[in-house]
Amino acid sequence: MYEETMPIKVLYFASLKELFGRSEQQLSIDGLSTVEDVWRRVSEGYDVSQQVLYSINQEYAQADSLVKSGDEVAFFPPVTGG
Amino acid sequence: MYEETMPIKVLYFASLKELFGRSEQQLSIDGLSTVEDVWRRVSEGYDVSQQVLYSINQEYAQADSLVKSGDEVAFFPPVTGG
Amino acid sequence: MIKITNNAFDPWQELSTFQLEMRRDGEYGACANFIGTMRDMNEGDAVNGMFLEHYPGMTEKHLEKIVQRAKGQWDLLETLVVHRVGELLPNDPIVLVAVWSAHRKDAFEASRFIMEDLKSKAPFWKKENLSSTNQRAEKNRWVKKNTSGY
Amino acid sequence: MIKITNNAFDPWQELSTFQLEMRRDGEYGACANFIGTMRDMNEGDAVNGMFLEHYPGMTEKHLEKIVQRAKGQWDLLETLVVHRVGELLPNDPIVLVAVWSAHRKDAFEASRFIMEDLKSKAPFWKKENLSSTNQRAEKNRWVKKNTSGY
Repeated sequence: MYEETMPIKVLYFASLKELFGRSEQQLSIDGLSTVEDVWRRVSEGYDVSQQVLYSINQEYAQADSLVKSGDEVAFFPPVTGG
Repeated sequence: MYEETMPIKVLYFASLKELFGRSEQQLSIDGLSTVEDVWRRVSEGYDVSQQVLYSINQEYAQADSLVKSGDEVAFFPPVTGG
Repeated sequence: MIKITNNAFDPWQELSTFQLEMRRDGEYGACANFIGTMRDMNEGDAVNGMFLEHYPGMTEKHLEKIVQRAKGQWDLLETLVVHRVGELLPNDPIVLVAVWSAHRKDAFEASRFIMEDLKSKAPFWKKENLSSTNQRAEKNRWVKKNTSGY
Repeated sequence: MIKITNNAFDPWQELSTFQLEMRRDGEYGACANFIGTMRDMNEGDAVNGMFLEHYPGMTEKHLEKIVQRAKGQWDLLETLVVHRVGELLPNDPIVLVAVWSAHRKDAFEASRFIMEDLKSKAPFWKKENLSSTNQRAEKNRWVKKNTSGY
């Protein structure tokens, strides 16, 4: 069985940045991870009651999108610009 | 039988002003006249192939709207502002 | 405010001045506006200039009526309509319609409504002066009809 | 052109400058634009100020994508999107979306399309600083969700 460690960069914005007390974090994920797997891991132990949006490499991603080595993953609340 | 002479003011705009060679004219109409009656009278002998719009006292009018003494009647082609 | 003017106008200057003078600071969240400008081509012909005629009295009344209808239909704070008449050159602004409201839906919908009503019903008429390079009999022509904006 | 700026901007100045520099004189017959401005009230509360956060990189890319989609759907000559970030005060312009086209239908529809997509998808977040006169626990609150503009 082949296993590798994949470094990714995780970003948080707005209320999630405040909730986690950081805007950025380096993570290593193993094997096949979806963006939702990453979210479950980083949010474990936090009470996140609001809707969370995902992006991979600055494009919106679905919960089941796969994350690969070197990706920039971001988590943020619904957008409120304009 | 009661008859009276009713003075009205008639205005022409754009291509109709050019066709008739004038922008304004005083007319006397008798009895019950619709704006279309007035139009038939002033345009008699002219070849008007285009659509003509009517107004009475600066409000759009239907062909069968009645004209009364002192009214300002206007005839003009479809509008092309903006 | 409704303005019919014989003079060239700068839409951005009109908007800037009107917005300052309307004294609605902090109230409006949305301003939607439209500027119609004279092009140098129409229906495939080069255009040198244009004469814009109107019906003094009826034009202002009609525009006032359009604006009142828009105010009845949407929640608007202020409206500004400026329309040029007389002799125009290519690139001259012809019309400006601007609407201020608390929320964007009202401004978007009302500005388009006012503009479409103006184009289809306000008594203005355009006569184009075609370029001498056109091989045509008529050098001046009345624009026949405005196209629908929907 | 797409601009994200930390500095207060004057929408009329931006429009005036861009329109001169785009060098489309005689080509455009229509310019539809929208300006979103910070109000001093929101959801019944007086607002003193606002912080606007964005996702540098993704925000620009997303706006670029919206504009390209609009250009595929309508016949557009030029587009300008300016969005403010950082600390804002009431009456500060937040966003400007402007579209130039030959005919008005394209400008009206594309400007609204770009604005609605921006409001619902472009990664920006607002945090309001409520007035001290509000009897509430939280003096700062993230705006939860934009309302639909349709």
